[in-house]
Amino acid sequence: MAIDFDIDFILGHINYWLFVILMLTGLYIVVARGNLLKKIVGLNLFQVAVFMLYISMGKIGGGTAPILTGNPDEVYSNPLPHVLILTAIVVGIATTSLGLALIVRINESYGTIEEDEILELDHQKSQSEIIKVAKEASNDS
Amino acid sequence: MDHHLILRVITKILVAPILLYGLYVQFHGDFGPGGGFQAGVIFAVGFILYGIVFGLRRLRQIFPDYVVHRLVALGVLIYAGTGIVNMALGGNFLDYNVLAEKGYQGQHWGIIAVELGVGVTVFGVMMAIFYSFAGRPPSLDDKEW
Amino acid sequence: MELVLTSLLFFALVATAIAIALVRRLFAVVMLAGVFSLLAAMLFVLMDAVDVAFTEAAVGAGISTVLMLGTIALTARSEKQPASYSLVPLVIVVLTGLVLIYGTLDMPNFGSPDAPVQQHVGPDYIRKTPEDIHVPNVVTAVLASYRGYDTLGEVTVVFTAGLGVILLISGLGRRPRRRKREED
Amino acid sequence: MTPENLILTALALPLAACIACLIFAKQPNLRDGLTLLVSIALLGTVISILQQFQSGQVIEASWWNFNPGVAIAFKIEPLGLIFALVASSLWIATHIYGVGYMRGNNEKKHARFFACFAFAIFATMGIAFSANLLTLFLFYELLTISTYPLVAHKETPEAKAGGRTYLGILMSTSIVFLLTAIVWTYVITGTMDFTPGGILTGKTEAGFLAILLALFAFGIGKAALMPFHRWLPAAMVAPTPVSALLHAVAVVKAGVFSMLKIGVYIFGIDNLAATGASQWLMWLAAFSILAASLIAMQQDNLKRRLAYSTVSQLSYITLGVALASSMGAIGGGLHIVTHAFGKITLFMCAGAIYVATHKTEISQMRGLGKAMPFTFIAFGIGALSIIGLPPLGGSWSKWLLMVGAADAGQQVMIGVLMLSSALNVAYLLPIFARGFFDGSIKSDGDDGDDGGGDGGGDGGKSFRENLKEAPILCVLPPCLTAAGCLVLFFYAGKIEEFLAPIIMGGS
Amino acid sequence: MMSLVENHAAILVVILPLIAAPLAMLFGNRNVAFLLSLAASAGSFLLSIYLLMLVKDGAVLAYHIGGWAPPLGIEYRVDAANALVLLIVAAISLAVLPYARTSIEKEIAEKNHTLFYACFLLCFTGLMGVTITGDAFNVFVFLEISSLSTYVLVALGAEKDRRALSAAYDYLVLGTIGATFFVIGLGLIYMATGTLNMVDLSERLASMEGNRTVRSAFAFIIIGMGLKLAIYPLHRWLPGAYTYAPSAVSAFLAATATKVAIYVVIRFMFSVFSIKFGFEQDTLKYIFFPFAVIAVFAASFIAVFQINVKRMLAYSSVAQIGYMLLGIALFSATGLSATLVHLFNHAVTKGALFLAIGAIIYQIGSPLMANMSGLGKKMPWTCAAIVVGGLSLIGVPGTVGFVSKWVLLMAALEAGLWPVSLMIVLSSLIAVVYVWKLVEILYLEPLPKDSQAREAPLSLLVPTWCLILATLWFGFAADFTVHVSDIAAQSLFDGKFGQDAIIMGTEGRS
Repeated sequence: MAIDFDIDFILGHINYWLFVILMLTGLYIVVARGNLLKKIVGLNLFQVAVFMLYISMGKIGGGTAPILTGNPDEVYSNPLPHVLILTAIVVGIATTSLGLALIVRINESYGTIEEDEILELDHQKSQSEIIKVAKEASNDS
Repeated sequence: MDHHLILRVITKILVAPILLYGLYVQFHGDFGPGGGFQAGVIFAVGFILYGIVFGLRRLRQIFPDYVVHRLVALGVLIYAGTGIVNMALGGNFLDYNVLAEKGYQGQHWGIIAVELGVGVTVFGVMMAIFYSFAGRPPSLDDKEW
Repeated sequence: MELVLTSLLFFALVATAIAIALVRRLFAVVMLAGVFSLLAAMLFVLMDAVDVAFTEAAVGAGISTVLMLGTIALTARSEKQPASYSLVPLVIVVLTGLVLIYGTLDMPNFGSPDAPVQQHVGPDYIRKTPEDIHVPNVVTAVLASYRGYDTLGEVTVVFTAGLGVILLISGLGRRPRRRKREED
Repeated sequence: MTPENLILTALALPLAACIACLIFAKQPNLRDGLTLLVSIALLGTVISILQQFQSGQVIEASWWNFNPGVAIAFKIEPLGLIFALVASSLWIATHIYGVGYMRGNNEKKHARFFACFAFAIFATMGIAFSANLLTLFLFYELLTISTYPLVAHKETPEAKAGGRTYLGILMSTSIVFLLTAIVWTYVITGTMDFTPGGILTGKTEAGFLAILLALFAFGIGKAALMPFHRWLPAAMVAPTPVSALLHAVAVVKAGVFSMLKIGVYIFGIDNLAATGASQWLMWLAAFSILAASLIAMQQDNLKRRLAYSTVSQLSYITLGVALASSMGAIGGGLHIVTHAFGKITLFMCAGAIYVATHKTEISQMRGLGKAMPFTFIAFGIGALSIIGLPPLGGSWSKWLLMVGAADAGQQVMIGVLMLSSALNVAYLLPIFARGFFDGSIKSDGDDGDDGGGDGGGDGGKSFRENLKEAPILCVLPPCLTAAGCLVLFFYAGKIEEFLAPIIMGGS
Repeated sequence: MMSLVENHAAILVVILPLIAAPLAMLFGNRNVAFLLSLAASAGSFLLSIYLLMLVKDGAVLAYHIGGWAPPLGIEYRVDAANALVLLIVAAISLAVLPYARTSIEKEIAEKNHTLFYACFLLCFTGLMGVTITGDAFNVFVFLEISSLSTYVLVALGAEKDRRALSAAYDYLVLGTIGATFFVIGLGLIYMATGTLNMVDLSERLASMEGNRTVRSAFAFIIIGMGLKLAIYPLHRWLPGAYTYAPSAVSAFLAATATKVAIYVVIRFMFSVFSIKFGFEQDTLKYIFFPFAVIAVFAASFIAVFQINVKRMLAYSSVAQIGYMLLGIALFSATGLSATLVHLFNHAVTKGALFLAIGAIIYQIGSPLMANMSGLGKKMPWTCAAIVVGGLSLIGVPGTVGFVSKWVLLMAALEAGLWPVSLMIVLSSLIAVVYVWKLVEILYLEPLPKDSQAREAPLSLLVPTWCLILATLWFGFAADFTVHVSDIAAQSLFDGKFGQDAIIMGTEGRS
């Protein structure tokens, strides 16, 4: 399917592309940043950008919010994406609060909230387990 | 924050309107924007503000932990219970039409009930989370900010 | 006018997002995140989603900012310099972006009334709400009745999160009298 | 008893023995006595099945539906019945022997040992009576698993290594080749039932048939076809009753029996003959026969030598299938019986020698025959039967195999069989001969006392007194089985007649 | 009362645990919480059996929630495929709960027990809700219920090992990314069609093969769910989560969570998107297939080198997921049936294994293999359970593992894919290695002299053995599971989800 990259198409799609940029920024923060809190911020960013994409689907040019006014000629935007996103926002904040609670606990037991350092500490613990096992094996024989 | 007299006075003035606004949002959701979720948040914000200014201890006296935690559960039960009542009255789960003679009246009752459930749970959860976080010993001082 | 406003908002959003990625001071990050949510809420208003805007402002700029500040108070103030940079995240992000852009190519124009979304289901809600439910706010009607079950799920999610936070960092509250008896 | 119940009984008895062994782990006499009773009862059950079968009844049973049209099913047919008879009768001998060996040798964990033993017999019965490939496979795997603890019984590093090789080879061949072959057969034919005349006839072309046969032949690792024979010598770390069980009764015989059954009832002898799909297998079997014999000659460890001998002898039976002639198949069936009796005698003797003297190497056994005459005479009889000399059972099966080879027009195979017999003579008879004719024991200079079956190995006054026969429970069984070899010579004709129907029907 | 249950069975199966969770919290007493959870699980279990009996011969049930007919409202839709998954989840929950009552005593502080049960129930609710729903967005909502509760449940392992926290956090981040991808995918198909109901979606999508938005949506949904179900390169969170979670949680998750995710993938691939789509077949061929094979081999191989038994089992789970994907990738009704059979069989086996290992950890306090030497003598029943479960992982006949392998092999051979069948059998050899490593340690290593180990209490043994007996029973009497899977696979393959359904309860207003 060929697409005319005319001005209409670009103006009609540029908003999507901008949402994509926002999403990607969020996603990048999540995967590339080592600070646990910042990852959560990144997740929020990512999700909010997705919410924007949803809301933009429901928009009708020249329409108004779907609160009925009684005027029969009024054009309303589609309420369904709004409902979905209301749910999604709540799910998002639920995840965020849980993630933050985990961060607090991690900080208490590891003393850091940097991914690298936590990985290192975990790795040390695994190594010490292996060494312990090896020692026991040599004691046996 | 005992020494911030202005804060304390303003908070006392503010809390009541915040709670009122919360109630408005809770029960006016059918007509304008808002609903149980937003109302629960606003309600919680009112109390949290009170807690921040007057201390967690005083807030906990008004709303002990166990009450807050029970509220969290209660909201979900109100919501799901509405559905169960609908089933008992012969409808499907969450079919509010059976709640009253006319379908739309039933819908009204149903929506009010479930929005209440949402509000109660959200309020409870917000308070519970606030309690949990505020109850932990901080690793940073006020001054370090 | 709307177009100008929207463009400005977009510009601000992108700038904020990039700033969040770059800033290392967590306090600033959280504040910027709050700003981002506020800007997003404004955008939602422009796109007729007033309920969503209301919620996003309350949640994004309000609750999550407060929670994150609380977390910072309990943990650390700034992000450390990472030991090494890897190309993997960039590759993942670029790939995701390509698939997304590819997906946008067949999307209907923004605001187009001919879009499938505006033909099916959505308009039915607007048409039927007055007779079925008699409330003016269609979003509430859909949220609490037509798709009320999703909302029950949503409340359950909130419940789960609350329960999880209690479990992880405080523990279930008990009635004081009983606690005393247990201590004896 | 209804026929269905008979099959059920034959399966349930060893299983019950297994459970009883675990329950009465702490009361050795009760446990071993009970197991003996069960083993006798099992033989009785199998014999009554035989009687019913000979009176012309169709005896079958099926329980769980596994897949539409496929069930865990059992059916009595001559080949399986013979196998079941051999296994159940030799179980009695092995059990008695095992009790003597384990006690005389102060091995540990008797309960686990006898429980696994009984379970292995249960699996063997299942294989013998299986009515389709699925059931066969089920019990085949159960047999592997239940014998693993027996192989690794001593729990020493060598035992564990041996157990690993054992399990590794048997498990991997069965999973990789056998399972694939079975599923493939099912996909091609839509059935898995053993049917006289074969189910693959006309279903697929010769090339595929050869591949399928290869999958089966290598998949049944228990048949120890080279190059998948390594588990057998590796399993020699096991206590000797286990070796006897593995190499004479249950495991290897289950392998070749499955081979025979699949050749006869899945491929169909006529089908194999017509397509020539088994040509390559015949050559491989011939190679196995000779190569294993040659390796056996180089082994100084008695049990290892016997193990390689087994590898060689098993290929006789595979050869019987691969010859694709009716006489070959029947000869193979008969060889299962005769070799079982012969080889179990040899192993029990090896064990008796070990219990009495703790010697494992052949070079150390010079002149032992004078100390243990009963053991060595039994050994001699077993060896002669394996070699195939009349008047012992082994002669008939070898004869039939040669006839089969002639029928199939494979004169070379006759030569192979004869050469192999010569090799048998070369590696088996010297052991026997040295025991009696090769002077006295070097290390002591003394000549041995005469045999007498009192409770031996008590580490008494002098070294000379230790050189007596092993405990009676260790000596009696090999004598019995040696006698069995003799008896078989006279009953071989009956067995042959009995087996004859297996190659009819299909064509 | 009876008619109430019959009419509303489809919704009650989810609502029972959903209501029991807040009730448990409301009462705030751990015994009450336990009884409530048990009652809810038992109720759901019975109801899911009832549902399965209704649909096992190919019928489809629908339930219009809120009295609104789809696509306006949300509907529940039950066919053989999801009824089977419902049964798995409910059965495992019922088996794990009594076990958990004892096992958490040593793993979780007593004050948290009530909330543990509530959280467990929520996880259960979420999984059931995801499985039974016929609405695409509702999948997301219930998926998040189960995910959030899972993060908490995993983090509860922190009292024994702090690595549970970082594992839970990793899972949270990756899980949320997955969920967000899924939401993006949903948004894209919603944009293309304007509806969220699965049946409606499939009707509208059927003619949209060339649409790039739809293709992109497909990619996002598959990757999003792929993260949740730990498709090979996306499996990073799984070993940590399964290893450090409390024993009962590991067992429950290993037996159910990934199974449900696989089900969702199947449902979207076969019922929502049309399998006639070229891009979907390409995905199966070029992405699912190679990654499934890599998963089977690489994960099994890694499992061999683990010193922590739970981690070993976790990697084995990744490998087993590979088998399930392989079944899907074979692109035939038999292959799909193999996947569904394996869903059931692996759930039973892995559940039993994790429970048995949990019983050992309960007694000796360590999940390391080195500390388990010689336990076969001290804990004969527990170790016997491990042996049987291990045999089932290998695929020895007489166990459910064999049934799965059988059907999968048959599918591969029917498709004429020789190399695939060879890979399937070869890979199970690696399972022999890691299972036998454990068996040797349990039985053939000497018991340490100072060992205090005793046989696990009955409350741990009985649930374990219930699952082990199921492993054996369905290994012999496989025709039930195979029959249901065949029906389910065939109807999935023919796209029958949208056929006229029997309406439970009252019919919704449209």
